[in-house]
Amino acid sequence: MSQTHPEMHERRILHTELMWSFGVGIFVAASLSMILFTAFTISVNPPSNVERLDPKTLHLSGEFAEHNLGTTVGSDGSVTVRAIATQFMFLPRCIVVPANRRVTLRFASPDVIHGLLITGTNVNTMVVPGFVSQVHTEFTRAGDLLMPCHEYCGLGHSEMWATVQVMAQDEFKPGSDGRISCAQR
Amino acid sequence: MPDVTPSPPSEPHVLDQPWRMWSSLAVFGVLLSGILLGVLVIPIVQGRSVGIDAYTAICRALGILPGSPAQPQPATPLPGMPVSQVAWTSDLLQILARADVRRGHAKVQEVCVACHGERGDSIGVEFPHLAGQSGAAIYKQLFDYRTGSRAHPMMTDVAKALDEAAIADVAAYYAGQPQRNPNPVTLAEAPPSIVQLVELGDPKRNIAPCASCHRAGAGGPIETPVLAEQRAEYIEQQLKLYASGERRNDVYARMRTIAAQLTDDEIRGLAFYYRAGFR
Amino acid sequence: MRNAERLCLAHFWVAFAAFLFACAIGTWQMWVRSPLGANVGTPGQYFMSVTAHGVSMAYVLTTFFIMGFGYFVAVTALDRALPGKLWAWAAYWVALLGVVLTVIPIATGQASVLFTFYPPLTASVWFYIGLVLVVAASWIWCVLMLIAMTEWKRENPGRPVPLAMFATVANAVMWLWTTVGVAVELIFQVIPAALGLVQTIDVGLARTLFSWTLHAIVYFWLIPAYIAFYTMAPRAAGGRLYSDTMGRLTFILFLIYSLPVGMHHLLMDPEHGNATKFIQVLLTAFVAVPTLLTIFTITASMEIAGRLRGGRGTFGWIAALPWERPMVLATGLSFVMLGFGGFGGIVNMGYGMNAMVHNTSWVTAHFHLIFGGSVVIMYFAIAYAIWPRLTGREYQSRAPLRLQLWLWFLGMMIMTLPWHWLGLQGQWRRVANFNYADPIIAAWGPWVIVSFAGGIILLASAVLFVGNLAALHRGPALGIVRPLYALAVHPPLRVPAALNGFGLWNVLVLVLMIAAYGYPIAQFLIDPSPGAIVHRVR
Amino acid sequence: MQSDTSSAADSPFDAADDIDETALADVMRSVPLGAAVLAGTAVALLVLGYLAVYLLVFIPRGTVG
Repeated sequence: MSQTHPEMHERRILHTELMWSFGVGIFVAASLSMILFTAFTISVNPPSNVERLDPKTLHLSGEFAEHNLGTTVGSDGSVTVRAIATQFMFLPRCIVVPANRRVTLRFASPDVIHGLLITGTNVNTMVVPGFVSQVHTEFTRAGDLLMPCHEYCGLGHSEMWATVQVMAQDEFKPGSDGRISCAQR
Repeated sequence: MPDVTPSPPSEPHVLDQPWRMWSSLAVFGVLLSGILLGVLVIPIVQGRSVGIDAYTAICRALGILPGSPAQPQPATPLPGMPVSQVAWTSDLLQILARADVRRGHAKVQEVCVACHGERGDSIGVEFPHLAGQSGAAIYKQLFDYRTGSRAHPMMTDVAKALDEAAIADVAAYYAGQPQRNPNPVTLAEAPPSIVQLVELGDPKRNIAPCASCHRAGAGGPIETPVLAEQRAEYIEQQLKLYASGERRNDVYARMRTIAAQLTDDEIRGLAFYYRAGFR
Repeated sequence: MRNAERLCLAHFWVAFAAFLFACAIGTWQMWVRSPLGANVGTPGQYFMSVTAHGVSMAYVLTTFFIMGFGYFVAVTALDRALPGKLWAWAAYWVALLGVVLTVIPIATGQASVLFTFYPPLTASVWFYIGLVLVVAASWIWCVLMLIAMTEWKRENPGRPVPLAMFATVANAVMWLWTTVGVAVELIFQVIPAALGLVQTIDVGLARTLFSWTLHAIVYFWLIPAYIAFYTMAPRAAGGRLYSDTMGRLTFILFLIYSLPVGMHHLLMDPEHGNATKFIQVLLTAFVAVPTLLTIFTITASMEIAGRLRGGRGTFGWIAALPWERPMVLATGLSFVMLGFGGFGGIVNMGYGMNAMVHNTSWVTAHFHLIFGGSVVIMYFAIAYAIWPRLTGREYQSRAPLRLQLWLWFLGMMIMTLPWHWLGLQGQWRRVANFNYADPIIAAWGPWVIVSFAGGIILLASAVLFVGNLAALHRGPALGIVRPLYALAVHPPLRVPAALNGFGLWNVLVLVLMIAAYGYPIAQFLIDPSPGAIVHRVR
Repeated sequence: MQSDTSSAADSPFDAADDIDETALADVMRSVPLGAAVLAGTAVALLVLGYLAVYLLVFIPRGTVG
């Protein structure tokens, strides 16, 4: 082989590759440790709530019957939003939520796969028929946000969106039955 | 030119031993740390910060129990009256698929022919055409009349007199009838704003294109009726009933939401568009 | 080339025809969703176009290019005739039939379910049967690659398999592993639904099975680009491959870590808990390792070439590289796009951070940069490098080739960089027409037009690419044939069996798949989730 | 068709190139430094970018889970 003894070369190459692999290890550790750090300290998870619900009888009389939809404030002050993602609209079309307060949003689909995100927030989930999708979040700023369906659900997918009204604490006044709907603007 | 003759290889398995050992160790190590963190450490740590015990947190993380390992689960509200009792299940769709058209034809002659006609061309302006209508659509409306989800001075009693099999047979019979298929008025006659509403919908008002559900094979909801060649007066009347909320047997208020946002001339334009037989 | 030229050319021309068609409709889509094309085209046309763009780019361009390139490597790297050439032609015609069967339903609007089929939306059964035929044909290709390598190893006991062939067989083994997911989903769930044998479909299981294929398929597309990085770029730049061992290790790491990670496409799905999602996110972090090894090893190889050509100082070698050669230019541009696309990828896989970008234009930017950018530009470079061997003709001038590569790079950057910004704003995917009256969406309008401009440049580049190849068929006769594959600084004399075959690695993949996908799939077999009514698209 | 093997002695894979060994040997003395610096800065930028987006864009958008 080459005049200078090859062993020196070959081992040196593997040595540099090993050093580089060590650097790659730091890269992997950095990305994973940030994930673990926020998972431990502020419980950052992807929204995962494995709760099965038959999409075919969703509209009959359970949690997601038509009159149960919308924002309700429980006796313990917990805010829960229930909405349906169906072919080509969300029901309710306008969802009202309080700012700077823990909110639980629950979605279900009676027909095909949908998905949703609320612009500018970390609310993002798929809505799969057969399951209830649940997202816990806190809205940091008041204002109107857009909640489009971001998963292809048929020819009307582009027109499927809802509005989210984030109300300041003082405006957010639920009725006697704990229910509240969007302010007409 | 260095000759690259292969020198005699040392026994391969000796050379291979470290590779086999180290790679398996590395892969299992990575896998084990993933399982340990994902299944045990993260759920327990997250659960403790919110007062969820370790067992529940782990079950929630594995998907055995509903809920997030890091958040309390909300209470479910009380049940109530549905807007329609029809639930499309595979055995219901089997019933519709295997409905007996001959029995349906007999029942039609006995009950429906007076208003809807033998082949589904209705005799009066206030009765809808049923020729070539989707079987599922007819089934759902008859079922809703029977359960009172939809009310009509005559249809409620007619539907109550039919049992479920008869409803399926009648639906299958009319679905099999060919539509009158007059030559559709050319698109030029339909005002462009109406054609756009049918083809593109109106993203501003959150209105999906009519065709995205009502065109055959669009993949929309199962009970979507065929509108082509329907009576204009009937379409107009039903859209107005939806808009006022008087008719409310559309599951999840799909039509009530859309109809409430249509202007009167849009409703009239759509009615004439579909009467002309456009798909 | 032991008369395998027609076989390779046949595959490449189908691949690049589908590519050109898909580029054209991709640009049309960019126009229709921009403010310039508001209210142009109906949703039916738009989603038909999105399905055709996806199927052409993801299933036709890739599968045909990879099969053709595999045959080329098997013949030239092993320097022996292709075993079972009749089988290869049979596979070609089966795959072509599959493409025709898939395209007809798409063109007649009976398959607007996009290339990732969203059950319970169900297309015409021919759409799925066509895709199954394409996959079945690619299985024949995998077997031929395995046979070629085993026969060569029997004829050359103890000698290391040439790196190009080793990588091609790694790709074939990975492809056999990963197509199990989509094959099971199509054959047992979607095709029965399309035939009307069943009225409901278990959507949770369908999405999990598809995710099994969804990640390794993108590495199936990516490996030919890496074969070019490792075995062609160093030679083209006038240098040597820095380390052959690292090359083998990279392709083994791809085989191991691209399979048990598919569920990072389901991070926002309600059918799996956090535990299985975290396990697959941790394994996904390791799928970045081979790419990071590659950028070092190939940059080092380029440094060797640059210094041999007189480059001085820490970065002097960069300027000294022969950038006028297409393979070298493509490698450089590909690495730049790999950097941006890779950044998009590590944000996607950030466990909870996926909630910020899932199904937004950020994801579209990621896979256009990685696949559409760094992989497809290497497809161009590979085509330019081997076309003279296939046609026996030489380029008159390499300027149009370089222009085409630059146009593709610029077009891709202009199209995808705005998408990152729009993705963070919440611009969601697959929208036929945006409601530009909404203030939030109106702010996106100008950026969508910028992306559209990028799309036009890409279309121009695609047309120029096919033109360059067609022109070469009439070029002057080929003079001397320069060797194609790179030599390593230390050509491996003997290599441990682990780095010369896939027995050990298949065992490790089996263990990883059971650990990563065992429970997620078993939960649906033990207790199926409530079925969703099939919605047929006709 | 043009035979691909320029010389019969070895397969095309090991076809020699016109790099002379001594030039290669002294180039190899300083080779991976440039690559390590270039690739190293690229990876460092990636990691810093990832951490920046995680902390400055993702976290302020509110909790998720």
